[in-house]
Amino acid sequence: MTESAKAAEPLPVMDLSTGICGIPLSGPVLNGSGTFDALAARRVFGDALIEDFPFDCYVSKTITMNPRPGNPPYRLWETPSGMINSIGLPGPGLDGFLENDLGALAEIGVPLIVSVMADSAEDFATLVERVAARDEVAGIELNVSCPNVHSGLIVGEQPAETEALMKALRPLTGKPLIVKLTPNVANPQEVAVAAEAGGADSVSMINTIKAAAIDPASSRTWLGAGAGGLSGPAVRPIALAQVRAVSSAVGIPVVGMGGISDAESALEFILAGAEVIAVGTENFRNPRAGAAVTEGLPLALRRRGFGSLAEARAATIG
Amino acid sequence: MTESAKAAEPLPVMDLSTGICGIPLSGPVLNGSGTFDALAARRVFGDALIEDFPFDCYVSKTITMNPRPGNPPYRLWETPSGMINSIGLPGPGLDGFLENDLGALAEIGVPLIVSVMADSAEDFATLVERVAARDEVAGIELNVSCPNVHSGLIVGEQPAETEALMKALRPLTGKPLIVKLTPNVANPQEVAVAAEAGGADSVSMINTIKAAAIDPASSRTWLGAGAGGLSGPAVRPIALAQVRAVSSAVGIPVVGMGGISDAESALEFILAGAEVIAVGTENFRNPRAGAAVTEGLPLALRRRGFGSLAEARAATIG
Amino acid sequence: MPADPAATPDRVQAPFGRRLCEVAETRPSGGYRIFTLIDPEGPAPAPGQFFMLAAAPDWAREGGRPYLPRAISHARFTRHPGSGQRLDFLIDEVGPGTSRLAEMKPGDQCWVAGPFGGRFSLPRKLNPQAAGAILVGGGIGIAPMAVLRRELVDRGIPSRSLLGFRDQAHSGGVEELFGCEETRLAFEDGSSGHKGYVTDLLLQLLEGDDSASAAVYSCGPPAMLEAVRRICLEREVPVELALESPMACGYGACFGCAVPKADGGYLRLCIDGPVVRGDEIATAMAGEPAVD
Amino acid sequence: MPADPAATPDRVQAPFGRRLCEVAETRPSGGYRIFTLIDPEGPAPAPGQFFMLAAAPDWAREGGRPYLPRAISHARFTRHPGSGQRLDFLIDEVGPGTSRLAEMKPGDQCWVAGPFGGRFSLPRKLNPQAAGAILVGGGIGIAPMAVLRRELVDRGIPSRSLLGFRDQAHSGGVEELFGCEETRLAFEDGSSGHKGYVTDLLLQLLEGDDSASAAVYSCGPPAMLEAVRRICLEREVPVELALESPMACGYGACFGCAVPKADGGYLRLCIDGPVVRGDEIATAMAGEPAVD
Ligand SMILES: Cc1cc2nc3c(=O)[nH]c(=O)nc-3n(C[C@H](O)[C@H](O)[C@H](O)COP(=O)(O)OP(=O)(O)OC[C@H]3O[C@@H](n4cnc5c(N)ncnc54)[C@H](O)[C@@H]3O)c2cc1C
Ligand SMILES: Cc1cc2nc3c(=O)[nH]c(=O)nc-3n(C[C@H](O)[C@H](O)[C@H](O)COP(=O)(O)OP(=O)(O)OC[C@H]3O[C@@H](n4cnc5c(N)ncnc54)[C@H](O)[C@@H]3O)c2cc1C
Ligand SMILES: Cc1cc2nc3c(=O)[nH]c(=O)nc-3n(C[C@H](O)[C@H](O)[C@H](O)COP(=O)(O)O)c2cc1C
Ligand SMILES: Cc1cc2nc3c(=O)[nH]c(=O)nc-3n(C[C@H](O)[C@H](O)[C@H](O)COP(=O)(O)O)c2cc1C
Ligand code: FES
Ligand code: FES
Repeated sequence: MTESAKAAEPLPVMDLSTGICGIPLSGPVLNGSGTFDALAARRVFGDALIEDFPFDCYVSKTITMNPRPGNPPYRLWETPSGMINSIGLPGPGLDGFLENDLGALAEIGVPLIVSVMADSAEDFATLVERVAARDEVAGIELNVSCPNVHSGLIVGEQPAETEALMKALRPLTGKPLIVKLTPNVANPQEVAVAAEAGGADSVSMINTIKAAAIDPASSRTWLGAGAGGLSGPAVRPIALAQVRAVSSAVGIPVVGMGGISDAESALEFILAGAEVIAVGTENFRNPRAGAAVTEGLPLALRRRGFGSLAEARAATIG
Repeated sequence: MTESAKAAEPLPVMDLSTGICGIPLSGPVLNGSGTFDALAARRVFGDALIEDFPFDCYVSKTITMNPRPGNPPYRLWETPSGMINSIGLPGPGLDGFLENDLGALAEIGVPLIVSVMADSAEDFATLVERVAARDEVAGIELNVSCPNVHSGLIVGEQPAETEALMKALRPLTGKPLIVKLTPNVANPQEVAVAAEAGGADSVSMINTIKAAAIDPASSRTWLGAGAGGLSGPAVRPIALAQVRAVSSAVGIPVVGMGGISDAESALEFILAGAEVIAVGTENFRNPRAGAAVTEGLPLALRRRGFGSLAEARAATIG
Repeated sequence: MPADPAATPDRVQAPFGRRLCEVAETRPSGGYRIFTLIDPEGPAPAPGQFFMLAAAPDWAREGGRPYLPRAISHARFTRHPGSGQRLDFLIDEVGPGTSRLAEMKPGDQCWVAGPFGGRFSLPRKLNPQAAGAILVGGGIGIAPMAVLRRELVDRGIPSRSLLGFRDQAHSGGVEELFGCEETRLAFEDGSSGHKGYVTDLLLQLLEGDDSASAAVYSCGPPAMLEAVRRICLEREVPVELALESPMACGYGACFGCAVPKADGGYLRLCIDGPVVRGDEIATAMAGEPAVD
Repeated sequence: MPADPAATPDRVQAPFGRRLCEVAETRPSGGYRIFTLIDPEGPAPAPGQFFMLAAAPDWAREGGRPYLPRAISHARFTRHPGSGQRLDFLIDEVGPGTSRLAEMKPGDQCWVAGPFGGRFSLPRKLNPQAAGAILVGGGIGIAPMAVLRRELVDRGIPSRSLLGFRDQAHSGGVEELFGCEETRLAFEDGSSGHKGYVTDLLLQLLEGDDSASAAVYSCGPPAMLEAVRRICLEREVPVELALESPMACGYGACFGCAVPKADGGYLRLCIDGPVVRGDEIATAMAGEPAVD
């Protein structure tokens, strides 16, 4: 801030193009699943959204087999430098998504990753097969970590189950499979290693951290679902530690997220070992947050003495 | 804030006296272990510290068998609404503590709880026996959760080991044993239940959450020890969820902490199921933070319609 | 001014992103605060729409909140040949976000995203029989009512405004936004106007009038809205309510602003509302303490 | 004024807790910022001591930082019969905390805790042979040097001040704190005074003088302090350095401010320092990037 006031630096021009699991990307900025509904945003902002789409790759909200209403209100609570949500994966279900949403999402023009979650390995398999069969889809993210849904599976907490699930799903598609890890374990790297062993192409992290809030008026729990997940800058130091631990334990690339609010914090995730990054909660504060990260990256890289993303990746703190 | 501006409320008079594991306390406010060095503070502030001691019960920094220098610098990093530390339990060791510090701490005049940590069950036993033998000591806190020390034991992560350790230590003293739980597990209530089964009188929580920081200048890890633990208001929503989960799973009282910064947030922990609370990081911002919490509690209780601490405890969100 | 009510689009689209606007004026009013932003870029918002606001450059206060922007309805939109487009807001300080907004001074900057959400229907669209509109505002909820009334005046559609307040310390904006034109006031504490609830006034009107030609619009605290909703549903009077719910984004991104629908499931208040038909929702009090 | 140097206590005790002080004045100076707090309660701090400061009521800025208070040395302490005790501070804006402090305006409030830490020894205590003192300040580190120089002047102890700066944009406070009295300046960019490091000036002095009667005091960036330390240790010149290290509390509570001791282990800079003897520590650059 003061630095830039003392001597305004001209923006360096830099090619940020990159990729994840073989999907070529114009830059390293994804959205966190469930933090940007591109179809709603198009209704609100019109075609300006498409002309100036803020992400290099779009990740859908997590899709489930059947339509879900989501959790009862309240679903949101603001916390110091963060927020808790207990959304509970509302959505149209697989059929509704494939019929009504996927085509419209493809109009955006960036690679699409579809996030899926299920209560059973069978349903996971159906989701993966049917989603992967669609040409619009570049990759699939397996959400085994939502703190707001009580699924039968606790895959995300258990390395062995994660590996077994991956082994079951891996043969179903040649498209990249990204496993979204839960931060609510002692050692996320154990789960990541298992995911890799089972055939995952990448892991993404962190999902939200279990959290609670109390209604100031009633002194009961504030969230309709009783508890939720914390996100935003408050969790960034935890996310950085986990990204670092996981990226040094696995060979597959890591999609890093958790409290990224600007180019500096995005770059921290690259330094911690992430291949690409995702913007989540910051989208709520600024609909163009993803684009703002991209715009700030060249300067953020140069301030740390890097001429490219690759140079920053090579300098990971290890 | 505005409320009080609109109509300044007179401070209600309220008896806050309470207790933990049979230790009578003038109020519910402890300090988090390692966040207030009463001997250093006395050097800095003089006898005013004793006359106006900010806590109803004093918890020592964690004591180890042998003297420890602690971790190399840097040991601190500020984060959004919080901080990371990697202090690494510097201290005089058991002998030094018993000889030089304990007597001086007893002069404070509030009940003393001594926090201990060891690499082995044998050392834990020695620490408990020798500390408990001293009349100055009202209770012992077993720190099985420090993220900044690589001990051979990972007791705090594993219910079975926690129970076994407690069973070994329980016969050594009749004084209260409080187990400080780690938040870095999927289900802290499993460890708490095991601690209770092993004979613990209480659990305290949360300790800090594993976190990392990157040096803005060198792009290497900032903390000398490589990683550290997050504390402060940023972690409060996580702490509240864990206190709630644990207090509904065990019958023994919970000492609640994690980001308490004022009377309102202290009361939230009571509502989440804590019997008493501890102030940690906020002490660094305000040396009298503990007293400020005590002073604010009557008004905070009344605003929520409670006439006493006991009424608030009875209203836990469950 | 669009002539055909049916041709009125249900929402005005927002510029993509957020923009910095300058605070032109601020002043206290009956326990609330009014402030004016200069918004050179934005389109004219429609009645019922709202904005997501966050004071800049530093939104957070001691304690790390506010962090998310706050949903605030505009209370007036004006174009001045010299000073550009002005947006007025009416604020009740109930927590860190509204207090921080109320603290802004002329010359300060504020992040603005929006206008978001859909608009109130015109009376004829809500009720083809409508002779005019009945506007029922409570507390801070008089802001969107004021915007709607102004549009109705401009279109030459008759309306009556019923405004209810807890007490004088929660009664800002009446003169500034409604002028000296006929409005009927109710104060719960009896300090002025009718002593009691604004719904008493609504009941009087609906009993005197032919309910069949009424079109009711309302905004205010959840309990008031629920009372208005029930009164209207019982009498089969078409009613539109502008609701509140906690919002993180305001543009459909977070799914946080859920309000239970009459036929099950939830709507996203920020894009499916904030204006909803009375029969569309299960309750206007979804905002009540969750029982756990 | 205590007459006997040996009787000077090593620290002035701080009032317990923190207190709100008003900002009386602020102004820019050579790329830095000087501000003045009125501190009615606090004791007169000794040279080398520091305070923990946090702007009030809202310390945090966008992004949730600053959160912890910041350690700042006082640059001057004065008692005015009318306006009470005044503390001056010199600030270099290097991040959110220092920027937030530099942003304060007259009339604003600031949380103050302290004075913390120990003081510089008087020259005769540091070196019984001392004829006077050599003060070596660098950048923002001239602040505690100014306080020490003033005490020495008051006690009639001769001193010479050598002040080094990177460039004109990092050279505030010289005139305000050192007046027009003889000080020798060095600028790395050669824009004024000696072109080069302030340690060049120190070497000149120590070569000209009898090193045996020197007592050196220094405060500045780590690399400069380490150079001063080595120069003095090599020549067996007693030296005291005021160091920096990240601090959360300032009063010994957090154990965060570790500085490696010469004989192993760490000292807590806030209570064992911030003034340390050159031979007491392993390096003045513990602040360097941790290699992992
Ligand atoms: C579409 C819309 C338009 C609005 N227009 C205005 C306006 O014109 N003027 C105005 O002053 N306010 C308006 N509000 C309300 C305003 O957004 C909230 O009062 C504000 O978000 C509260 O933020 P805070 O930080 O001040 O208080 P918080 O601390 O966030 O809230 C204070 C207390 O109010 C309760 N609460 C908070 N948010 C809600 C909620 N959404 N529903 C129910 N209870 C809640 C909680 O008990 C909370 O502790 C509007 C809200 C919406 C959704
Ligand atoms: C006893 C003492 C007295 C001080 N007196 C003054 C004074 O009079 N005037 C003044 O302007 N400053 C003084 N400082 C330094 C001041 O406290 C730090 O510059 C300040 O804490 C930085 O906070 P920030 O939020 O502005 O920047 P931060 O973002 O906290 O720091 C900016 C960058 O500087 C580096 N850094 C931060 N803290 C330290 C540190 N302690 N050591 C080494 N590198 C660090 C990091 O790379 C960091 O990213 C003093 C420090 C101490 C310990
Ligand atoms: C409101 C909200 C909804 C979310 N929904 C999903 C989801 O459907 N699937 C998923 O994998 N993650 C979901 N997440 C998690 C985010 O994708 C992301 O992992 C997390 O919020 C951390 O990043 P952030 O701090 O940048 O938000 C959601 C997060 C939020 C805040
Ligand atoms: C600097 C620092 C040192 C700490 N040292 C210890 C310790 O020695 N033993 C221990 O059990 N907990 C230690 N803790 C953890 C605290 O006691 C507390 O559990 C944690 O900080 C959460 O509370 P807070 O957010 O209020 O600080 C330390 C925390 C901090 C910040
Ligand atoms: S406020 Fe985010 S979806 Fe409505
Ligand atoms: S700054 Fe906390 S112990 Fe020194």
